[in-house]
Amino acid sequence: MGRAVAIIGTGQTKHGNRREVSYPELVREAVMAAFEDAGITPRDIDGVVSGTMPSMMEGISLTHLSFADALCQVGKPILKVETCGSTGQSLGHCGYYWVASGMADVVLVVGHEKMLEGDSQATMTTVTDPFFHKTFAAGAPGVFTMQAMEWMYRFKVDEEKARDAAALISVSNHDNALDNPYAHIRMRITVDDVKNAKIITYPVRLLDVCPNSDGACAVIFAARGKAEKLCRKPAWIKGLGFRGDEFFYGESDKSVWASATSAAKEAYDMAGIKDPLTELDVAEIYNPFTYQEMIFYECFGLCPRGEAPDYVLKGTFTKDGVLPCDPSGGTLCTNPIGATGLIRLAEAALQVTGKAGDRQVEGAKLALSHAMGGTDQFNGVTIVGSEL
Amino acid sequence: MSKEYRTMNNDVALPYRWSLGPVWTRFFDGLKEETIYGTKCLKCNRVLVPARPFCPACYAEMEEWVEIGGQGTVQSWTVVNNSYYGQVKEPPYVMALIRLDGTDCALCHFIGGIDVSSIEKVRERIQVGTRVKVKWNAEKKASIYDIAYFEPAG
Amino acid sequence: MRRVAMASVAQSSGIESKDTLMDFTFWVAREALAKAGLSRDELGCVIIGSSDIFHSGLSCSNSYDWDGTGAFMKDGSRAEESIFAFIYGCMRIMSGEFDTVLVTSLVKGSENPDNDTCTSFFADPFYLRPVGMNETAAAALQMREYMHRYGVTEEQCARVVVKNLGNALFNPNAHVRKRVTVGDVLASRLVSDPLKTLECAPKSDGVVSVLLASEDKVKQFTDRPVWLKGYGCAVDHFYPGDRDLLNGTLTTAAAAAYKMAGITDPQKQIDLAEVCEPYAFQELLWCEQLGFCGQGEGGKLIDSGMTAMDGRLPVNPSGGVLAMNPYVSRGMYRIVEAALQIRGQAGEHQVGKEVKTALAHATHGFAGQCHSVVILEG
Amino acid sequence: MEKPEPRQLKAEVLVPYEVAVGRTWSKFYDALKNERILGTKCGKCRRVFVPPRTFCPRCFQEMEEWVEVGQEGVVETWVLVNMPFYGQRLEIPFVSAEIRLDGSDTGFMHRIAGFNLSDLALVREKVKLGSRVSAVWSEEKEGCILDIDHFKPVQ
Repeated sequence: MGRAVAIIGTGQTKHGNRREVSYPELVREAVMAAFEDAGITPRDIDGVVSGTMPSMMEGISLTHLSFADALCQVGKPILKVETCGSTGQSLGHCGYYWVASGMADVVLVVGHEKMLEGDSQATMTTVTDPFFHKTFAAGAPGVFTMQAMEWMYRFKVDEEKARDAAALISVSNHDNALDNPYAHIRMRITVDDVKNAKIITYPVRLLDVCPNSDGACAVIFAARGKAEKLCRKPAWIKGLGFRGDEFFYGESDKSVWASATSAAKEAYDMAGIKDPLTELDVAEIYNPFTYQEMIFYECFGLCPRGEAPDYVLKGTFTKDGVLPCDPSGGTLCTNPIGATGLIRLAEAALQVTGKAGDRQVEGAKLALSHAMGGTDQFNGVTIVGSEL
Repeated sequence: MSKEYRTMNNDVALPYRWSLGPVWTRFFDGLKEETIYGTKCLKCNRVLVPARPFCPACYAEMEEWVEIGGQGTVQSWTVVNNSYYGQVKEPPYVMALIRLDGTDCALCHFIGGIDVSSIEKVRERIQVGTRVKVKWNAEKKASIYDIAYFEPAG
Repeated sequence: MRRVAMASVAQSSGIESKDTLMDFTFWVAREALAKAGLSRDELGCVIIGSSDIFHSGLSCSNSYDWDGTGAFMKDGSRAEESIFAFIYGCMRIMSGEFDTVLVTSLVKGSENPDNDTCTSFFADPFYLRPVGMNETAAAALQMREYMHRYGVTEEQCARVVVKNLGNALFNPNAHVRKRVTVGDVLASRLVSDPLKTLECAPKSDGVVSVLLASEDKVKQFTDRPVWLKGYGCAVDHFYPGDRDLLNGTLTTAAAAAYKMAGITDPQKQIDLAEVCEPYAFQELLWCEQLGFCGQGEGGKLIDSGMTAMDGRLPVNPSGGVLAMNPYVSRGMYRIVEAALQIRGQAGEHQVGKEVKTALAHATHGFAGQCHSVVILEG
Repeated sequence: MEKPEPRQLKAEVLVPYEVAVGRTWSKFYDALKNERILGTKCGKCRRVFVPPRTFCPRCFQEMEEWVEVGQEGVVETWVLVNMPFYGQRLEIPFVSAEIRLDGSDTGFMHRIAGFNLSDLALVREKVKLGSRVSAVWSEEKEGCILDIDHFKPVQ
């Protein structure tokens, strides 16, 4: 095993429509916040991992080149890592392995997106192949809807019950976002608002789906030995996992979703977690879409297959439930996509170090963070804890 | 299809709205008024052009604005003679790094107002160290093209 | 720190392939596994080196690349450049979490628009892009300064082409294989003065795979492992006008790699180098910054014959990037070629001298904005 | 000097690619011209893939056996797309679906049509998970995915 690795600082921009600043300025805002949080200077950094979802979103290729100045890391290695929507988790994983390998002591990890500069759904279709799928591409909501339909059919989930549970998830995420000063969408909504919102892709409605946001997130990783010196309360990386299905959507069973299930299992095994529902104190699940959040609960072993709506309706995953999920308001309220997965990790780290402000889950010691990418193809999980 | 084996065209086209931010908005507004703005770093005292929100070396905000004159020296230049998809200008044309008087970096722009029909003719007018001055476009759109090109000053 | 070894390598030719990118990738990745006798089921994880849309037409290309690289249900990731992917693979072994990692980098230049079109998308949309910045234009500006400041001649730059394309005649995978003279180079069509056509790298296809293994595991796969000894990378300022184009960050990247590898005198301790020279003069400039000769002495270096195939420090015996330029994977081609030389398996372009320590270098960005250096040892 | 309102620069970017179809997918397209749907079968896991694949991503070996699959299949999942976006290839509304063709082991993505797609109630009545659909061929064929114009519900 490699060296133990901890998160010693995080920084986020205010997420939302940030048309008043240029992309490099947005990145710098998150990086400056992370330096301030960690109490270190840019000189203390040995290397950088940086990434967006795709370059096509903003029409600028290999952004580590144009952001070298904004990251304040000229003369250092800047590795660009990307895996679609799961980019944020993949960035964190690279930061972890870099430090664990012993080749660097302190690594700055930055995820960023200015989704409102491009056309997000048109960009998503450029993930599909030109031979077979591009013609029928339905954007992200279309993919998520197909998966939800398959899941309901497979487990004979009552459509009305799923609808009620999904609406409750939306309401509780929106409520949570009101406690998060960085969140994009901050408004109080009701179950009826969700159920009466405009249909996007049947049965999915507007309030079931995340927004497009501009935003960036920076997380600083440090090796054991250095981490405790630099930071009074580091968040230790306890486990991580990443898996990908086949490229062609139709080749794997998305209702049981092997990549999500195995990625979580890999992380649990490394962290020594056997019963995640009781052992975890908080989870930051990547939830661009309400129905999909329920599939994640099942894949992550938080409830039996097909029973997520029942658990949701009992309040298992609300802020005062057995396992609070997305006290930050989640992806559903904030989605600068290349940063989103890293925001999940940053929020998990804030929770286990007691720094989450109004969104703090009391006494949280062990937290799961997650992101998903591709046309339902990739899942990445990172677990952080307050104890080494 | 241009190839002897089977291919498909896959054209990727997308629309963008790129944010200039306050500093570059002001820089381009300056061009519209025929003024080139740089910013000065109060830490390292360098003047950079185009204006920057922060100093790339010191990472500090660059809040002091400096008006730059339209004259400078050619640091390097090239006659672009090849064609590629999406090229900004019909070749041949001259691109150059120009160190404007009173600045501490080079600005990249075109050199014009000279005969570019042969490399020899360009060499007669342009060398490393040649003095050049800005030539403004009559029609301005608050973009980098408000500067039409730089031309020999002598 | 755990040691990392290259257990097996595989590479495609640089010539235009009629296969889909997915199939093209599969053949090479499978070959690397087969050479080591490792099945995909037993593989630890997969790292992909592939570009996003601007060098493939696919966003989030790890999606499309996943199957061909053998990554189904494996842990894995994708980096946007091949040496990034290679070193990330090494990190995974060094961390102790994995014993084997298959790193594959891929690109089909034949499917993409012009290199200059692709590299113009590195530029910001407000300032550099509208004035036509791309890697070729940046290199031309850099070459002019190089000749002006140090008196390096066009003939000396052309000699790099003569040497590298000459070497490529012995490399069956090379894309450009023809004998040229200094006269041919100087007479070739002007691309972006002072750069001539033959001084600019082509646009090639190329998939390259490396199986990395931990010290304990590598014995199972090969009796000739090649070890990672050093790594360094450094990125320069973005705007070319902010930089001294002749004094970039390669010096920093090389210093980091040398320090890690314990190299104090690169001229003596490095036996061979594979250097990324998409524009001929850059080989000379990079050799200076790698410490193979003094500052401004790159011209003399090529004249001395030291970097020739039979020289004291052969540079690019494979023919380099001038002979084959799969943009995204070209860095890992340098690593693989250096490793083959160490193993004595480079075939017809195997150098005469014994190679124990070799250097591989990659660069991308305007006038070498980002440099990576890897030191390998037998 | 007063601070101007920060602006945005609007532009379109077009990047052209020309991609190889390769032998496997060329053969699939050619068969479509003759109103046949072909798949490949993995010699190890015995699964049949439509569209065909040169290699099995799980077994990581070449697939050499070609099979013709049925022109009818079962709807594995579907979505009504009523959301326009830049560069969309089909006119909205359209129904995208994963269809498991008889004799194959994978979902095949295509569209379901042939009735009024603007009527949500009608769509829900006609398209159901687990229901059967059959291929409707285009009259003019070019060797592309739309040689199958759409799939229609089987009564």
